[in-house]
Amino acid sequence: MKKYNTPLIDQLEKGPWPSFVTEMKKAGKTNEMANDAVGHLEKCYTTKMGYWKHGGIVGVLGYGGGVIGRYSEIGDEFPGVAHFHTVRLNQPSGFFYTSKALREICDIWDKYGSGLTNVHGSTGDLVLLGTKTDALEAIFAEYSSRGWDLGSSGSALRTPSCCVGPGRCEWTMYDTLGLNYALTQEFQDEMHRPTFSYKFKIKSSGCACDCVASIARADMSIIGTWKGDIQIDQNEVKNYASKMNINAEIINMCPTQCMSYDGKELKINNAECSRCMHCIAKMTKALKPGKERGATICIGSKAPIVVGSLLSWVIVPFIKIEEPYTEVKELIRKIWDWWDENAKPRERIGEVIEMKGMRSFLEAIGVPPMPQQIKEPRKDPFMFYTEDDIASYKAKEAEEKKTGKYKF
Amino acid sequence: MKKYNTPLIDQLEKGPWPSFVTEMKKAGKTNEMANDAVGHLEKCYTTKMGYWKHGGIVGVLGYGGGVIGRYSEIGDEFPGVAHFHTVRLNQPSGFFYTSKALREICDIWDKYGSGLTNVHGSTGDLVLLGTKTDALEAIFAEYSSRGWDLGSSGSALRTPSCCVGPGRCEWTMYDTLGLNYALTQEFQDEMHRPTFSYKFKIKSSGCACDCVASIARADMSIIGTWKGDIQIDQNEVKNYASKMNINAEIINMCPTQCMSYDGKELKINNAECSRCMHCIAKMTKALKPGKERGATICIGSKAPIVVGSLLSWVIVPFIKIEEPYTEVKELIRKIWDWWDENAKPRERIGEVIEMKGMRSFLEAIGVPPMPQQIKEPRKDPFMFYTEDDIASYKAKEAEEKKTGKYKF
Amino acid sequence: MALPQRKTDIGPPHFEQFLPPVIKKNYGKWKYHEVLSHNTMVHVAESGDKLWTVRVASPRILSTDTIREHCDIAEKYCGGYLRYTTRNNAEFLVSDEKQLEPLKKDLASRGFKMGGIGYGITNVVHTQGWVHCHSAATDASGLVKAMMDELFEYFESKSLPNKVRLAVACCVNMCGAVHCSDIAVVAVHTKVPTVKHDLFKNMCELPTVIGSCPTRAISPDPANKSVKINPDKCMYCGNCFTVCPPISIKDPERDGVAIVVGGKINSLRSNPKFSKLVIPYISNEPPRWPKVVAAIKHIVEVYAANARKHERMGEWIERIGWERFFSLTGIDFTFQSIDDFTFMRDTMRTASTFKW
Amino acid sequence: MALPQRKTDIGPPHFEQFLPPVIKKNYGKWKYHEVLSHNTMVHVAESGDKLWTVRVASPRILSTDTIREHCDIAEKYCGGYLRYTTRNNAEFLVSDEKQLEPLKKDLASRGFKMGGIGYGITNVVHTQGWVHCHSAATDASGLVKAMMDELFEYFESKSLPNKVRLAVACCVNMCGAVHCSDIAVVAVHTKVPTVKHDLFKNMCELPTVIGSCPTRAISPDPANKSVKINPDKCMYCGNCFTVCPPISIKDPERDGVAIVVGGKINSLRSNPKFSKLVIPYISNEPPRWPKVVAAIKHIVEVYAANARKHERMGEWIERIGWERFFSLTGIDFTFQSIDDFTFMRDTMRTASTFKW
Repeated sequence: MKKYNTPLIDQLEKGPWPSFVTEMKKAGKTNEMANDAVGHLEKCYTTKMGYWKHGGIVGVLGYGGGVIGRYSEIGDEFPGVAHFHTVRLNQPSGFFYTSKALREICDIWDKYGSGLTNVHGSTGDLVLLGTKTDALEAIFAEYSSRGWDLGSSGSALRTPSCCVGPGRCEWTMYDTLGLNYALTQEFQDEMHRPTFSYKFKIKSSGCACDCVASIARADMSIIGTWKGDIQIDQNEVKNYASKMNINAEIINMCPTQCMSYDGKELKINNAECSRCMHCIAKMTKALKPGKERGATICIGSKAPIVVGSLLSWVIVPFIKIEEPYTEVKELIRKIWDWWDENAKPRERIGEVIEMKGMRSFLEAIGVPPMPQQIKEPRKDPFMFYTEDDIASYKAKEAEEKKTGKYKF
Repeated sequence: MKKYNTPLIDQLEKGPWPSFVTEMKKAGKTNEMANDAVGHLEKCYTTKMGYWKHGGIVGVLGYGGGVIGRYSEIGDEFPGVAHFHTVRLNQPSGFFYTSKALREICDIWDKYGSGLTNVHGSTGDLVLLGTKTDALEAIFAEYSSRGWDLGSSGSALRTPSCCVGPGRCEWTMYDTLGLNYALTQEFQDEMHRPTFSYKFKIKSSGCACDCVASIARADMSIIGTWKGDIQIDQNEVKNYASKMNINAEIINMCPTQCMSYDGKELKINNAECSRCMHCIAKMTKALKPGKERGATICIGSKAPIVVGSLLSWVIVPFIKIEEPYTEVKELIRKIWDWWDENAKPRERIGEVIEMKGMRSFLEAIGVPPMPQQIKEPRKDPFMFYTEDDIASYKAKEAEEKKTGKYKF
Repeated sequence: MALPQRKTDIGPPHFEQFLPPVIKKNYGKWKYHEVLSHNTMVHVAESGDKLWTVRVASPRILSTDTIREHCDIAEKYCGGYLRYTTRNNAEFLVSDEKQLEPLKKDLASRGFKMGGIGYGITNVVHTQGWVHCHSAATDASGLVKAMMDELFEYFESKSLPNKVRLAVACCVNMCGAVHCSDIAVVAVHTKVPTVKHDLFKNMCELPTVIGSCPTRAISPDPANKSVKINPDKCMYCGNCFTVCPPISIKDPERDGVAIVVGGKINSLRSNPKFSKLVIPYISNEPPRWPKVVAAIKHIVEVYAANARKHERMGEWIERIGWERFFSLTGIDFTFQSIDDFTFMRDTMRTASTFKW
Repeated sequence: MALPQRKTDIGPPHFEQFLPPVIKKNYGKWKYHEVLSHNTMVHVAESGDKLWTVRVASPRILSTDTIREHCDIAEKYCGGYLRYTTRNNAEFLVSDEKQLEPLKKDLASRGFKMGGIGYGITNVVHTQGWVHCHSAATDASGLVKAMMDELFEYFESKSLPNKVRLAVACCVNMCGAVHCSDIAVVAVHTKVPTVKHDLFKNMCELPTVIGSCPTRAISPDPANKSVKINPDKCMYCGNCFTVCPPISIKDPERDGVAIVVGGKINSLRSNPKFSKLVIPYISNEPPRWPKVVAAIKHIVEVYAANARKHERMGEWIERIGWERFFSLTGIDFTFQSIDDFTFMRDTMRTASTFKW
């Protein structure tokens, strides 16, 4: 094994935070690919440049994704990373594992790959970092025979992910782990055989705390919410009162100012609550969400490329999320159908909605306009009217003439 | 005089609010043009359509604006309004008049026009509504010989206007009437001979109450403001306390929460005050603006055509407004120079700034970037760097290496 | 009679000659003011001098006869001085308190309507409409008259949580600051314009017409030496008609009005705001537009019943949320209220936090 | 040895088999939780069962050796169960309180760092950087290591007014939710890319390359059968490079990083927010990026000293105003912070109300 002199990245082994360089060296002790990755990285630090080429098309038979081809421009100098492909292993919902399963994953990876991983990648997959083209089929056979499948890449449904949900959270408004598993199973074909215009991400969060950041990085964000009154345990409120200033920390920080506390009783005007979770998150023993539970569906978030970042837009203010999740699955298919019909290549769904207009999208998926979908109405009076719109206004006016009562 | 049957618009003579129909009929009693205007309007109400053509080019010798050509499509039917041009008379600052002056204006108008006016038009001019092409030179000779000039129209500096200012307001931070007069006189050529890409409006408001709506409808909005502490008369505060709930109406409505009142003393953390005028406007006897006075200059507002309405953007957070107003005049000329170089036909300055970027505009007029110009910084990290920018960052870093102290 | 000698570029008369003596004396030295009633306020100077203002409604379209009547009154009570306001009211100024009641009595006896000061509804900013504008899709003066007759009590005596600034625009060109009003009526077209191809080439410039379209709906039509308009992109703004007369957009049965709410100009408490679209279409119903008037009155009443003192319409709506505005007013929420023009990114909701 | 039989489209294993018994029993029936320290929290089920979580720092890049060490620990104290978090920490779960202290002692003795729970700084969301990405303009893991070494006390023990979520993106593609972080580092290019015209026509699709540019800076170059890039419009985003390898944008001396602040994901109190640009450029200084680290620490300290309890970075800044953020931190305000991209209309100030 070649021994690289790495004075620059060695400096990243000092300090209290666990060092990725140490991890790379650890793997590099027995693994040539990992060892060359160490030398390769030192070279990047020396020249202040990366040396990875654009990914080529590599993969396993019958799949169009799940493996990211990666080659070095300086493979001659570092043959262990001449090929250094990424394998995305579809993580279990909520990132729960047994040691037995993890050891099995590690053993296979040591056999065929660099011994380096990302636990986990940005999308959620367990990322196996660095292997060669001719090992891919063996890797896939080994993993899939033991119950592990590849995640997704390219213009496909990307590996869905979710928050810990009912596994360990009192605020989850639906079974995020269950939904995530069900959607992943339902859409295996859309994940593994890229036929979309571009990537599509689904992330499921159990409440507005949004621990998987779905509102910012999912084409479809499924965020738990509720209807009905927040459940209050007034005795626990009193316990909190002994250790916190409820008026300063809760009442005055309520964005809708729908709460009051007189030292005896906490009152909530639930009709004006926007369910932001602040009071519940800070008084978790005293307050619980309302009893009618479901999710808000938002569409379209993405990072800045191409024309700027987007946050997801509220489309369906409330939907029940219950097994077998038929309603959500049907909605997803309708969304994809409209996207497929309207997108140019490499257009995310948010970008297409911007181009074609929200109305076209909502009508296609059968969702009516609702003020919950907007922060505020349009400013400029430039708007489309269909013939049907005008006909319905005229019909309403005719009706009003009869009844003598206006409907605005 | 033809007598028109006007059953529809007659209904607009009923009710408590003064009736423009009554005014039109009043003028129409003795004036054929006004009489035909009444019949013409009844026809509009009958058919639910207007009949005015696009304005043709009419005016007075040597001027390119000040008169709006107006012709009816149905002049045969209503010969009195076949020509029905508008003459814009430049109003005095603040709309102050003597009865003598007004009577003179009326007498000339009765002699040559319809006897109908708008007191005043949207831009501020005293609008004389309806005359014929061959009367224009006589009208101009009569008015100008008595000290009245035409206002502006077309792609020119539009007639500047201002709030009542020091004439009758304790909050005005500069002499709006004086500035407005001085700018109008300074830029007579730019008003009367349209050479701009499109219209340019200047409106001067003495404070953030903005009684001339400059922030919404002026390419250049000059809004009075101050530096230094709000002046408090604590005795008057006590008087207010006896008739209003100061905490509810003042303290809790302060947008920066920089005030407090304990029943005895009103305290203001002036460093955090944004000078919104709420407290001053509601406690006018007790509170007065600070002593260093001037204006904020904002640029670019306009109505929705073409690509949506704009409010004016803060460009110069603070400028002294003092006779002979040299600094403001020079700034205006620099703004026009940049606009002239960069605008396409019919592009308002706000639209050009949007196209070319704020930096190009600010650099051209010699104003540095300041956080007061923005509500928040950019979101997407897509930005221009000049060679000079990079050189200056590098120089700063070199300096930091020497001093061992970072400057962010 | 020979015409007098014309003078050019003299500008307006200097305002100073029109200022009453009390103003000249106390120019820039006002100390405070008080609203005494819906029609009267007093300004007090540092010198102790006082100036009473009585505000009088105006239909903006004035005959010279009425202006002369203003002059008669000004001469009788105000030393011949008077002024008008940005929102087109007349103001009579007296420095001698003894003149105040006689002035008001005289105004009342002549039928002048006093009011518009303080937390109510003052005169309506508006455009020319059918009276004098070529691009009007409705009449503005008629709408104003119908609205103010109905809302007159708020002008004369009845108070609201804060001012309610009304405006009427007879097309989307929106002369005046219509787009930042508490409630504004704006006339709209609803059909794609037609083009008289035979007249186009002599009367219109192709690049100007194409450039006039905010949504890029207009493209060249070389066969007709004219332009064609893509109906999927046209939002009926009428700007092409403004630059090219052979393009026609008027349609009596389809033109109508929309209602926008929640705008403001001043910076008190909150920043200036644009008005937002809440009712996309009401048929044009001259002479008194009963549904438009009823809608505005309804919105004012819901605001009056729900807003806190000092809250402007837009501030109240932003506090309670637009979804609550729609539920409180019972106004139908339509696709037209969803911005698909320049502000979509900033107006769609990007959080699961809203009210049911 | 023969390979086992491959299976396709089986999806991931069902999560249920990986849930510890206490979770299976109390699935969806949690009552409340309490943060016990920066490294431990307890969840209490309606049944009365308790589940303690100990969070352990991870560099995200893990060797299989380290994963096996995680397994050793899980087997010793947690019945063989463990999980990882969205922000890449490892979590050890115990249902028997007696196991808690021995677990933590063992973790500490092995050098694992515990923390990241509650109002401090947890692990950093980041991208691949030079370690594994073709479009990286810096190394992400190295920046994270340098930052977290300096901010380690906020992970382990020291509290802040609320969480501070950090992120690092090695280019503006920003994998992960970097654009909504309290503080994020994003690597930027600063020069117009060059095009290898001879390779273009074989490797790139003209419409794709032209369409890849957010500012329409790319146009065809027919003479070279390639494209040209307008330097006045190019914002160096590198998206053209992503779709067309013969376009080159890397430049070791000119590539650098920018710092954005004030974003958030959750809806607590205020809506999710994008992070905003405050420092446009710092030179790339591997291996420890001292100025970047100092800038972040400085911003955290100013936030800690000024924000109210529960206020996230962006909420604090919006309360005091961005002009005050710049004056409190002493950060230079540059042209780069003024949006001249898609949000200019909504980010310019449209009122004379601001702070000096």
